[in-house]
Amino acid sequence: MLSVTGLQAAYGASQVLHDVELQVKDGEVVTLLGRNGMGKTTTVRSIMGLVSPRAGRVSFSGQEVQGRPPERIARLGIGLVPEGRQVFPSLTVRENLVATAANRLHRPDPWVLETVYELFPRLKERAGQSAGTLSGGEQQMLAVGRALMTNPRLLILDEATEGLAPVIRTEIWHCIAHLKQAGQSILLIDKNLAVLKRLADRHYIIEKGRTVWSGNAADLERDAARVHGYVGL
Amino acid sequence: QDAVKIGMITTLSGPAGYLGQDIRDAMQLAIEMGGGKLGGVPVDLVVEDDGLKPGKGREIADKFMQNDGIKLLTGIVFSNVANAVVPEVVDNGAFYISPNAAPSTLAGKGCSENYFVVSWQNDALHEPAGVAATAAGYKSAFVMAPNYQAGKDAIAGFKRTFKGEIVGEVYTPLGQTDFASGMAQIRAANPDVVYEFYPGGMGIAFLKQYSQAGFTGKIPMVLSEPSLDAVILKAVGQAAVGIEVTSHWNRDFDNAANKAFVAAWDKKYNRPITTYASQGYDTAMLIASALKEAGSPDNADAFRDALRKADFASVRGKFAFGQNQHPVQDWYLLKIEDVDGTPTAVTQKKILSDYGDPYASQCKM
Amino acid sequence: MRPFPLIGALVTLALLAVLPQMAGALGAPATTQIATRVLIYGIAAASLNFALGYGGMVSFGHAAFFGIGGYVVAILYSHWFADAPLLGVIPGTNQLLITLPLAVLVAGVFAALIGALSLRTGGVQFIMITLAFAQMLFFLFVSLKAYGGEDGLSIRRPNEFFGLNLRDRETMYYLTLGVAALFFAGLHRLVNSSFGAMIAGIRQNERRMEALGIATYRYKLFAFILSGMGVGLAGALMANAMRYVSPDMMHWSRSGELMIMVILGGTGTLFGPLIGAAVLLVLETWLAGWTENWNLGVGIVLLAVVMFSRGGVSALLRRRK
Amino acid sequence: MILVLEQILNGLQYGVMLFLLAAGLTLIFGIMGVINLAHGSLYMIGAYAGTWVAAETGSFWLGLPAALAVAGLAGVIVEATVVRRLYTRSHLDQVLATFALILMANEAITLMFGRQPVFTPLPAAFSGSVGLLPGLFYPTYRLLIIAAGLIVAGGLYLLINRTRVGMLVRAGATNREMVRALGVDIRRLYTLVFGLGALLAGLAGYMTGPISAVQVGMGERILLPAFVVVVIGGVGSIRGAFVAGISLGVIDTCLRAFLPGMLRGLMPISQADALGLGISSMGIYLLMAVVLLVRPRGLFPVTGQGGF
Amino acid sequence: MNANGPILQIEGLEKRFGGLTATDGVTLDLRPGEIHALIGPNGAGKSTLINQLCGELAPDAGTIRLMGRDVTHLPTHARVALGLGRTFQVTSLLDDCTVGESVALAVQAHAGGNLRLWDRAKGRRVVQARAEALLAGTGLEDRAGVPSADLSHGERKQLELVMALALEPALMLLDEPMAGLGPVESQQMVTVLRGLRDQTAILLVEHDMEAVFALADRISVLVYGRIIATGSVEEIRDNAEVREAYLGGEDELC
Ligand SMILES: Nc1ncnc2c1ncn2[C@@H]1O[C@H](COP(=O)(O)OP(=O)(O)OP(=O)(O)O)[C@@H](O)[C@H]1O
Ligand SMILES: Nc1ncnc2c1ncn2[C@@H]1O[C@H](COP(=O)(O)OP(=O)(O)OP(=O)(O)O)[C@@H](O)[C@H]1O
Ligand SMILES: [Mg+2]
Ligand SMILES: [Mg+2]
Repeated sequence: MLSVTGLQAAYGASQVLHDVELQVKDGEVVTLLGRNGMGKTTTVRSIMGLVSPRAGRVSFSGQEVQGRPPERIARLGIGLVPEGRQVFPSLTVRENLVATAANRLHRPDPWVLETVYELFPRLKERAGQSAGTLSGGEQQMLAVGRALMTNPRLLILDEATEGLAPVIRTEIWHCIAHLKQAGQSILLIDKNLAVLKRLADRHYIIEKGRTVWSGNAADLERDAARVHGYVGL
Repeated sequence: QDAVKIGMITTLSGPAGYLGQDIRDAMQLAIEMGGGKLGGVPVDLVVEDDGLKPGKGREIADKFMQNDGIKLLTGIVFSNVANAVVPEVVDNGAFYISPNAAPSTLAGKGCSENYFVVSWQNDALHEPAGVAATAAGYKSAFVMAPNYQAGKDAIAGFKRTFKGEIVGEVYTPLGQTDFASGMAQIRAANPDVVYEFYPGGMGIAFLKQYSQAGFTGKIPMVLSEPSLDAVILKAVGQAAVGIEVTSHWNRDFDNAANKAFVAAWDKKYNRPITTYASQGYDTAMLIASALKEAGSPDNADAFRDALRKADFASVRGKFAFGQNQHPVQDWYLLKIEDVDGTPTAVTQKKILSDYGDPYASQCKM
Repeated sequence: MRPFPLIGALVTLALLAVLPQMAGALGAPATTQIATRVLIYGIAAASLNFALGYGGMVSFGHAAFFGIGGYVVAILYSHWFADAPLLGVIPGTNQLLITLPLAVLVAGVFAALIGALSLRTGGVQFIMITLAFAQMLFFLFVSLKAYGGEDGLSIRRPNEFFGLNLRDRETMYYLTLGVAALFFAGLHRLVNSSFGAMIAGIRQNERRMEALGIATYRYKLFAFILSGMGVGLAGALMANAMRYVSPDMMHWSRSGELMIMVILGGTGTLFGPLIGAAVLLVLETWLAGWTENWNLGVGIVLLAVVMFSRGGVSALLRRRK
Repeated sequence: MILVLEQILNGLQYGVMLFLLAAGLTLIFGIMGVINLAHGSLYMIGAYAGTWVAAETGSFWLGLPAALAVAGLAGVIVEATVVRRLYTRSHLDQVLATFALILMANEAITLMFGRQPVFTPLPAAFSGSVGLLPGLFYPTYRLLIIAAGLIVAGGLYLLINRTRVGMLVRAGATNREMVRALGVDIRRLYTLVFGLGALLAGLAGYMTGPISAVQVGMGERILLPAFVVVVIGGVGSIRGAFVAGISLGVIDTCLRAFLPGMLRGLMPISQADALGLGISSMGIYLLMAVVLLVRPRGLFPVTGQGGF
Repeated sequence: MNANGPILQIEGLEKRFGGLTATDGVTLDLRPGEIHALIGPNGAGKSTLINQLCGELAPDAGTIRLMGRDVTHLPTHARVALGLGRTFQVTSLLDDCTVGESVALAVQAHAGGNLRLWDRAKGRRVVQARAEALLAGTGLEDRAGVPSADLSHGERKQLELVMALALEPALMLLDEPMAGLGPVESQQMVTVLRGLRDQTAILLVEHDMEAVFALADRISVLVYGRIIATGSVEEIRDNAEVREAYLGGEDELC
């Protein structure tokens, strides 16, 4: 469904991505691993069109999307939970959820306000509060809920569990497992390797802007030493 | 013979731009009528816009005098620009002839032998209105003006000569064009007559609102010329009928110079002819008379003497300079009448003769 | 903060030093006066830039200090001329060595008052409240009939300074050039000083600086006062160069003009505002001599500069190199 | 008493006018994060366009759609050609660019319509006064302005606070990129909003035509009071702009009308007049300073607003 | 001040937002050199508490004492002058400054002489040297010339900490310093914090339990604005209430 080849990107003069390869198939959960500053977020931003790639191909649902504006890429069915939450501070929780809600792919059982509230009861309690005053964790839940409300084919979570309490983190993992079961494709960035190992189908490791390793859980076990070198554990 | 350069600093941009435009166009008209010459001497009119900024006016004056060697300047519309420019001009030995602005600071102790005013002195502009209102037998007056120096001077001028009682005196913030609150006060005060000083766009707004408030035809007005010039009259239309205005010039003045001027203007420009234009034209004619005699402002003494004589046919009829080289002239009462469906200012009578200004005696030359 | 472009500055200074001669030779002696005005506005704009570009305080009221600087000179002159002490006690004077520092001082006092109140707000509100105070002063001076009101105050003879004749445009130019050179040298030291570093930090993130133990309000106020004083200095020079002051000097559009000069030249750069002042004034003069619709030309050029450069003219110049 | 009522009505009408302008400004300035000094120019453009059509056709009512359309269109063009490129730039760049637009608009109008002020005729049905109370006659046209302003206020409030468009606009104000990443074409949205703001300005411009002069520079004069309203109301808040516009209109009008009289009771007449005059001409600025000193972010601060 | 007395004493602190009590009668103290972890569910009021401690929020009731002095009503900078340092949950940096400049600025802020108008900030040797020393050995050492705005998320976190340390604080308030750090960086951070133990007391807000358990001398658990338990690592780990409210199952995904 998503296929990235030879992706290069830069901020101004400094090139950050040199050669990123990545594939997500329908219904798959794929992770993107790597240490701080290696370019994971930049990869996501390039896929979304928020950074325009210098070279390489990004195709989604059979269409080449590199160079398109972000809204058109998103409309093809990518839902983003960005790094650092980025909720809309001046909108209320409820407004954050409904403002961009859509069911463009005409899912039979779409995510709607109620189902998101069910997933995160805390958001329901805070429905009328402006998002800027939410606690860090509440904002994170909101960002996930907001992305779900666009009913995407591919959900991208960039450090979605950062700053969440262990209980909630567990909940989110459960939720992701649940989504996976429902056939949702997911691209995950997280540092919690132990969980990812169990949850994801395949993994990619980025080192200094290059995809340097990829494989499934079994490969991960086998190459433990190398992986350790790349991500540290 | 080289053309004599005349430097014109005037206001062309912004809301007041039409004043400068009329002065300039009238001067240009006069030059054209003389075939590119004034008093038989070829002239070259150089015009620049001061944007109603004193600093800008000064800059243009410097450029005119030093880069272009211009010895004769004119054109300024507003007092504050004149205050910044005139001293510099005369201190450099050049001439300045004002077609409009004439602040008191330059009329009395600050007068100068190279500074001439063709229009009027600021204070003298408004005193005739008071005279006219008194003569018409009004006992109580309501006065209104924008809150700045010229506005206060106008009110002071009116009050000096009005013998009745002032039942209301309102100043509005400069540039404000909504006078509803003043209208309410007029209604409450119920005066015999209203005097206001709102030139340009403000005047249009005032008179329109005056009529919307239902005062037209009920409470008479006596105004001085700037508050109801030809442009305002055209914009306001019927709402101005019945208003009395005091002025030193009107379109219908019956003298040869004026007839020629009006005809030429109407032929050339497709817009009403204002007092500002008449002043611009007279300025050109004054310059013509001096050039004819002295040939060039370079012959400073001869040129100055010729100017003082004011030996030209003014569109106002009679024209002479007083001690401080400001005009000593006649003032008339005009009335807006409906002439074949077009509101027109019609001259009624002369109300003041050989009227000068109070600063002349302070001027030592 | 780039290193002081010392060589460039010296070359420019040398060129400026012979400007009157060149202007005379080229048959455009009025250039000297334009240059004087450019330098004065340059001082004012650079001073505003200290608050705006370096300190992040977008003041829309700095014309007030410009006007105050000018009025200090004019009022002292008028009392000296009339030989009537101000308020019956303070004697007037026409000595530049007294009027200039006094103008700076009085501007500083006003900046302290306005700043102390305005700095309680931030952002857009700060812009508007500084505008509000400046407008109040504007209206105050418009209504001060004793000092000419709207029509302003003429200074028939400029201030005296070591027997120099400041009426002479070249003398005035060199005086201004001298003051400007000292001013810019001082400003350069200031922005690179410890205080300058704190101000730059506060501009970027006030909350962070507060967490570093900096009483940001006090620092901002101090910077605002210094900035106001510089503009006051420019106003005092302008009063001498123009021999005239009026409330027009403190009209909001003058504040806007100073701001335009800063942005046009490049915010947060040492000489940007001077360049901005030069570009704007020369452009206006040139276009106005050329067409009466000069404002259209100015508009087009300004728009082009913003659209096609980031960081104003000085950024364009730098890119060229 | 009648006088007081009449002055309050006057204040209301002035306030409504301020609101119409401030509403567009606050939308553009607060919500989209753009300082649009050229808003006054859109006001002027609306006034000229409407007046011209009204003069050509002789009908006030035909001038109205023309004013709205031309101002709105001008807004859309300005957004698409200039402002769009400034969203990511500093506010100072926006100031410079929109200042340039003012110069250009004024000169263009001068070239097209000349320097003489022009004037919009009153619609015949609204040219008189109506008696509201015994002894209180009030110009019908001014009542029309008040009504139009109130209707626009209500509509805007609903649009911004109750619709998804409103939410998106507000969301985009704080994080354009994120709105786009969620699949919304915010650029089109912003163009529309800018056009809407311009249209309101055009409406205000045309409506003032019959009671004051339509002339070059009319925009700058009203720009400052409109900004004052925006700031007092709280940047980005339509409700704030409404409350601030109306209160400012009423307070300003009443101050000017009654303050000198009241002061005369307390001190010698000449002093009272001077003081009253001084205070009333500084009126709106004084008010703004006081409001901001007490509430530094205005009456209805929009939470989470990034600030300057 | 008693040398062994608590460095921070909070008593009966309360903060309400409308109907919500975000801080509800919190009483807490910190001893010199201690690392005191504050944990609790999202929205429990941890950041709110920190913000009150550093002076950005005014509490509705209660007192805060720093080294025995009542600082409840002092502004932030005054508390910093008394020895308080902090990091922000959402990083808050000087975006135009490079990493090196940022640290130098922090050092200078602490060193004083900030009102000097006539010196050269860059020429202050002591300041520059100390800034370099602070950066040495951190992951940012070779990033000194990079503008803060261009740092990755994890790097920003690290810079926050270095800037706070430049103040040589006696008490540090750290709001989620590990968030966004990778495993390696987290490990490094733990080591760094452990190394600080002798220099400063730390109030640590963190959701990374591994780090908390590795570092904390004592742990307080905040739920709905109220402290429900305080104790050693073992006591908290075994506290049933805490497990239910916060920790959840031992393993994150079963
Ligand atoms: N806006 C920017 N401008 C310039 N450089 C940037 C920018 N954002 C990130 N970088 C640089 O790009 C590199 C990759 O950053 P990126 O955010 O993609 O890393 P990451 O793998 O997501 O790291 P982390 O785990 O810390 O979030 C880093 O070196 C960072 O400094
Ligand atoms: N200004 C405010 N107005 C209204 N409610 C607020 C405000 N600030 C915080 N809150 C609420 O107070 C509660 C505590 O927030 P706080 O940020 O302190 O939580 P936290 O413990 O730091 O959570 P996290 O671990 O998720 O960061 C939250 O429910 C939040 O929504
Ligand atoms: Mg990242
Ligand atoms: Mg928190």
